[in-house]
Amino acid sequence: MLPLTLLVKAGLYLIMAISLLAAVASVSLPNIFHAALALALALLGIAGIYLGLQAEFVAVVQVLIYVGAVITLVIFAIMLTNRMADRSTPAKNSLGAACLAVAAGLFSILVRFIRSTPWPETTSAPAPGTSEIGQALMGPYVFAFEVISVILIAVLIGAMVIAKKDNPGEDAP
Amino acid sequence: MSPMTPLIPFLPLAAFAVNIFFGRKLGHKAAWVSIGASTASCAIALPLIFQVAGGAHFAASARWLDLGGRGLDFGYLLDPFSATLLFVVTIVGTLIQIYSTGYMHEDPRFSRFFAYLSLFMAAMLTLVISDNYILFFMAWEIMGLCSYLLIGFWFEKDSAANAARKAFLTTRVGDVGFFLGIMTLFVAGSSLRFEDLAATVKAAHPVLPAAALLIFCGTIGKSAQFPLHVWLPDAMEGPTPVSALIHAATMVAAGVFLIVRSFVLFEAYDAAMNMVTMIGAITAFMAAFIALTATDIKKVLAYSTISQLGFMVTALGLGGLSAGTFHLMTHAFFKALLFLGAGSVIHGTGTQDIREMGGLFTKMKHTAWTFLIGSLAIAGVPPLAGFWSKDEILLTAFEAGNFPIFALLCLTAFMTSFYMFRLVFMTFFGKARNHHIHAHESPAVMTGPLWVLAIASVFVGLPGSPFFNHWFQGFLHGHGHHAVHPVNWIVVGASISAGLGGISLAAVFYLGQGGFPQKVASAFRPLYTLSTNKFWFDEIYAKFIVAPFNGVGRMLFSFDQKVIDAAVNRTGLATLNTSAFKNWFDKYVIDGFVNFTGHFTQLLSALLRLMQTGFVQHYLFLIFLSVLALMLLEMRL
Amino acid sequence: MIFGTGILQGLMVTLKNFVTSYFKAPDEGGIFTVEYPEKRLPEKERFRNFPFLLYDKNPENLRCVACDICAKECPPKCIYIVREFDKDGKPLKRPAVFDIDFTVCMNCGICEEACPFDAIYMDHEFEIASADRHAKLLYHRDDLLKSNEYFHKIRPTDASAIDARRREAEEKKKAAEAAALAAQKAKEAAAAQAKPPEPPKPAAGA
Amino acid sequence: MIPLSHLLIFSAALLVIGIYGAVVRRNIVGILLSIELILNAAALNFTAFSRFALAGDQEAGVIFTLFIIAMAAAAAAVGLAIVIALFRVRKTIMSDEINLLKW
Amino acid sequence: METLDQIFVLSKKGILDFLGTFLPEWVVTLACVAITIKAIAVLGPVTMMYLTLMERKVIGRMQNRIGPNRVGKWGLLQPLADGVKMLTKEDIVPHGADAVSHFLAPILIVIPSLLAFAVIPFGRGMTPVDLNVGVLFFIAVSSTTTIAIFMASWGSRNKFSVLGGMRSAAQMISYEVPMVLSVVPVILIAGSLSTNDIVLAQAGWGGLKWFVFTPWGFFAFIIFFLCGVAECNRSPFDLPEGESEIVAGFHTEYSGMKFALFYMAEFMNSFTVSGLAATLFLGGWQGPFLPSWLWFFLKTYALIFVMIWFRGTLPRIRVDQLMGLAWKFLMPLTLVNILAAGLWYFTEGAARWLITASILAGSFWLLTKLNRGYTPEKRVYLFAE
Repeated sequence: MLPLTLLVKAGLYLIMAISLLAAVASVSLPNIFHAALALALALLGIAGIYLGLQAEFVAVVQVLIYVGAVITLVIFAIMLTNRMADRSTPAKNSLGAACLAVAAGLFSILVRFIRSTPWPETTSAPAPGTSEIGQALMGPYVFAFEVISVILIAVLIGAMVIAKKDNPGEDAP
Repeated sequence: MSPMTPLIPFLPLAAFAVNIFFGRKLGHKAAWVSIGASTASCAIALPLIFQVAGGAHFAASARWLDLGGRGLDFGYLLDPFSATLLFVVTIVGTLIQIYSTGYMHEDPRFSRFFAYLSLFMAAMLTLVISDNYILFFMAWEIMGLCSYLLIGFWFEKDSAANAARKAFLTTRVGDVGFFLGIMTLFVAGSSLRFEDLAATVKAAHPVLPAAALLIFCGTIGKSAQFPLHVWLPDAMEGPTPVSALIHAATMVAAGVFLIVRSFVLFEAYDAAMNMVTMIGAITAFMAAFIALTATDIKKVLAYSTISQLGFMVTALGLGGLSAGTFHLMTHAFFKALLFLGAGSVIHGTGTQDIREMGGLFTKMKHTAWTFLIGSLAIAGVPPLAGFWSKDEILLTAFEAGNFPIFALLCLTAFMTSFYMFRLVFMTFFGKARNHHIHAHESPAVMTGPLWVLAIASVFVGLPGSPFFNHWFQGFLHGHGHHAVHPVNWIVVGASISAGLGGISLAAVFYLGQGGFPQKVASAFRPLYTLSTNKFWFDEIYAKFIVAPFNGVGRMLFSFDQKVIDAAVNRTGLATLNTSAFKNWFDKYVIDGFVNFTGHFTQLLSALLRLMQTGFVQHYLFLIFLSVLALMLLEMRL
Repeated sequence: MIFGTGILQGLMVTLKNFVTSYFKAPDEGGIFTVEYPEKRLPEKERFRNFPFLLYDKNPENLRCVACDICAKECPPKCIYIVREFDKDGKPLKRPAVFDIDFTVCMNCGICEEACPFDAIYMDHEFEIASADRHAKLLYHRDDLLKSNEYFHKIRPTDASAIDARRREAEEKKKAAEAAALAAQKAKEAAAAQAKPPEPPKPAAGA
Repeated sequence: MIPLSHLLIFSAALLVIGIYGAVVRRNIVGILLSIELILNAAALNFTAFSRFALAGDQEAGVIFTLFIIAMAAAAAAVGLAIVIALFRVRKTIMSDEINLLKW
Repeated sequence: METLDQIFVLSKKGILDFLGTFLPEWVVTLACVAITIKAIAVLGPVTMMYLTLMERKVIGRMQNRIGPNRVGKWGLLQPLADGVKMLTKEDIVPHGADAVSHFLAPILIVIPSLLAFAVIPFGRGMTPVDLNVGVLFFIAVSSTTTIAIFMASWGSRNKFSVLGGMRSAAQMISYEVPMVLSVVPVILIAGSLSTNDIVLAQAGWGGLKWFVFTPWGFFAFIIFFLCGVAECNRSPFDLPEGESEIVAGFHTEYSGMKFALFYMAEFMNSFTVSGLAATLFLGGWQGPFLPSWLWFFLKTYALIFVMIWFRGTLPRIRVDQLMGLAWKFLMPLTLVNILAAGLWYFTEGAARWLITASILAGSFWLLTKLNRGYTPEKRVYLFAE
């Protein structure tokens, strides 16, 4: 079975590479629409990695929520706010180089830390299936679950109010 | 105790108030208001006078002011002296007010004239019935004010205004002396009441003679005696009824009345008595001498008043209290008559210069006749009042054994009758010298009072004459203890000869054709010029008193200007400079420092401000930068 | 009624229609589509397509006499007629050239009505599509000729009515000719008798 | 299975790219995208750790990832609502043009 | 019967054993995977082709006309003809269009629909990939189509297509919610997310155990099916391609093979949705006599027939009605349905039926009352009379 696991590992690394590329693309593409799509690809990649970690439920939820809802929302926003023919404006502002340096510095430090600490090599017992997650969600984490639902409702209403068309008082300057 | 007495002065005062405030509205009716008031007070006074004549004696006083331990009481005193004067003042005052309704008819300030007259009447009556020196002095001052107002009634004319001021100032000089006298009396004796005067004199305080003399200064000022007489001739600038009322009958008499009231004080000290006599004699002779050459009708009468007052003062100085008062009463009547007659002549002819008049006898019958009676009275022709009172004075002089004074008085009497008849002959007899004048008789309202006064000056002398065996003198001295002395024919003869002599000389001079006046004038040229120039008193005073006084004033003014103002200005300047410096210091040094701190913080904040660029991403970048820095720091440690 | 029952009724209608379409005869609600090339619908008689020229018995004696009325009347002007001349230039009552441009013709049938000689009628044939628009669809005289029998076949009622009318006219004409002939003879006879009438009078005054 | 360190490096890389994107991008929607990326990087770590954790309940990491995903969705929703409102008012969503809030 | 039923499974095993004889182990597993993929890759397009034909025939029949019968015996070769036509058609890319998204859109729309096949149990033991999160996987995959639609509409730089794209995205999102919630009662009762277990849960009694015969199951089935139809942008909910309004919605600018892909995706979606509906509510491949996969296909095609039937009869509904139906009618109904399923789970016998039926009927009646038809107030014409 060795080749299969090798295949899977190669696949995972491939997926990682792809999602990194997609991430870089989503950050650097001038056209915001393509950036969103690149992000979608990156997120799918991450979902793939979740699958790699045998966390199917999370992967599927990731796909469902992120790619299904959040990216759709982003694209909606892009469509509402972006002038279709608008290509001219530069995508990046003046902080390019400096930020790159900072980012690289940060990355190198993180990598040093990661490299230096001894991480457990093997994955632990069988991955938690959906039922275990459901049990835990309804068990010890039920309070967090309720809070999250309240927050989501609040966000739902808040977003609608903010984005509503005729907001009294807030007209063009 | 008659409660009505205070009303006597109060009614004219009320009239004064009414006239002053409602004068414009009343217009000519103002006259009736003041005449009504004076007749009312006269009606009140007459029964009281009769009671006093019957021996009654009214006095009442009320505490007015508390001065430390000693209080000041005001009240009224009705004794024979005040009764006589009350009698004179009320009657003469009312007649003159009736007369002036005619005289002042066209004057625009008609109501104000009568207001001043009423005020004067009120003051005179208060003086007459007052029982102490302070109230007396207050009335005295108000009279001074009224004389100023009335003399300067036509204040448009500069001469009237100057005359009013001159009158007021000269009388003020006298008043100062009078006031000092009152004060010394107050020092000497605690009470200022006339009745207590005898007690204070008895206490013989060393300062009393000085007090007497000082009080006599008041008389000199007010009754226009020798040194301070210059204001009376100029006072003729006022309307003639004023001169009649104030400068003939009443106000000038006040000075004499003062001596009468404080006779006890004067009697006690011979020096005072001699002083009084001397001043009186000199005034009488000097005034008469000037009157000889006076050409203005009112000036002649003014000088005659001065000389008659001199007569009264001399009488008082010689101890003739009753003689002085008797002459005061009689003189008030015929002098008022003469002045009103003169006023009627002026009213009729329009001029005051007797050289332009003449031959008015036929044109102004009533005035002429009354004027003649008045002249006869003053000259001392026997049946008339003048003779009796002057005779009394000569008698006292004779009995006092002071012959030089007696001779001087007789000469003055002679001169009086001379210049009076000179006046009469030049105005009424002979030919009209100025044909422009169309003299016309004055209306009835003026000639009426003239005739009343004429009659009075005929009969007022009788009570003091031997026929009534000197009832008036007895009345004054309170009957009983007064000795009736026999008629002294020498004095009578001297006085009659003086009077008739003067008349006949005047007739010779002015009725005859001899041109005698001019001859005598040229013969006695120096005397003549002396007389016409009124002894140059005005010039002397102007030179020796007014000028130096002004000089001193100017000197003081310049001193004030140069020294004091200079000092003040210099201090002002000094403070200005010091504040300028302080301002500079404050602005540049202290503010400088404050501004510096402000400026410095602004500079500093300008630097820090750069951080707040407003770009969200700059802040984000800053966060990550700091994270990186922290991590680096962490690693280093 | 409950929400949605309206929709169910609608659905039932279509379902019934779907099912019945297999069983019902075409006109009672079944499928009535005629699959055209294989099965055709009988043509209606008064259907008219492009015109055709009529000839009796053989193509030579066509009824058209090239009188050009139909060309004038044709609104889109798609008819072009040239008269035929015999050898020595004498015009004949036959069109040499009779072209109809089918791309222009709007088969309005005005030429049929205008033609006094019953020469031109509207045809039923519609399958004339061709690849070449210009050449193929410009029909010449010979292409247009069709026999009377064909006319009878496609438009029986009209054709018989027209033939009856023509036969009547024929007989009437024959009778007329006969009469004319008789009249002609009578007149010659009459003329022969009354030869010598007087000469014509001179012209009347101006 | 791939070693945990590789996963962590991968998520670190994602984080750094996200940071770079958030700071550098001019379009606000772009910034929101980068923020999504950062959140995902963190979520990935959680599952990774939960899978390689030797002891403790396995589900904690996974559940936390779910919560992060939920929160990220909420944040994105509000962020985009604001962006839309901003665009309606300012007609631009370039972050450097919205700089009123300065000294 | 057994062999007939398992014919496919056995054939596959036969092939694998054959390969196994000479190939290494891991190659065999790969082959197994490859075979399944091959099956799906074939099944997908073929179903799509014959669904197009079926649709045109059925709608024809409903409108009293025959439908395509020229190509092949009863028009059977028509799909091939369409296919050929699609291939030959010129493939136009609008000027200034976003080439990347224009090109990627059709691909990205087909992939999810193909992925959806992985989870559907075609027969006993014939579920291509038996994930234990099967249903959730299906829903996740169907939600990703939104992005493809956005790419298609945005990529073709055409106002109509953007409008269509926006509308379809909105429709899909708003119908995804009730669809997901309507599946929850099934999972609640079946106790597992994997499609196979759900089908097994409905076994017994010759079909009476199907969930559709339970009150909540019936409502859930109707809601799921309606949402499924909306999800595929079909029939009454085909607003995005509303020919009358916005030409052809987001695939206006597509022609040729790209357009064919869109069509394929749509039909495959409808197939998978009907398949899932069948598995979840109609007992999947459970059936008395016929082989399991036949039952499955029968049920699925029945549902597809219903979909076409909808297309034949119902008019296109307005956008606000579309949204209103989703948010104001289906959503609350599914929530009540979950409540009812919960109650069903905890109660027994007659009480179970009574409670759930009454709750659901009551809520249905109440919702219809609340959702009175929205009659827009009379339009006020500013300038016209």
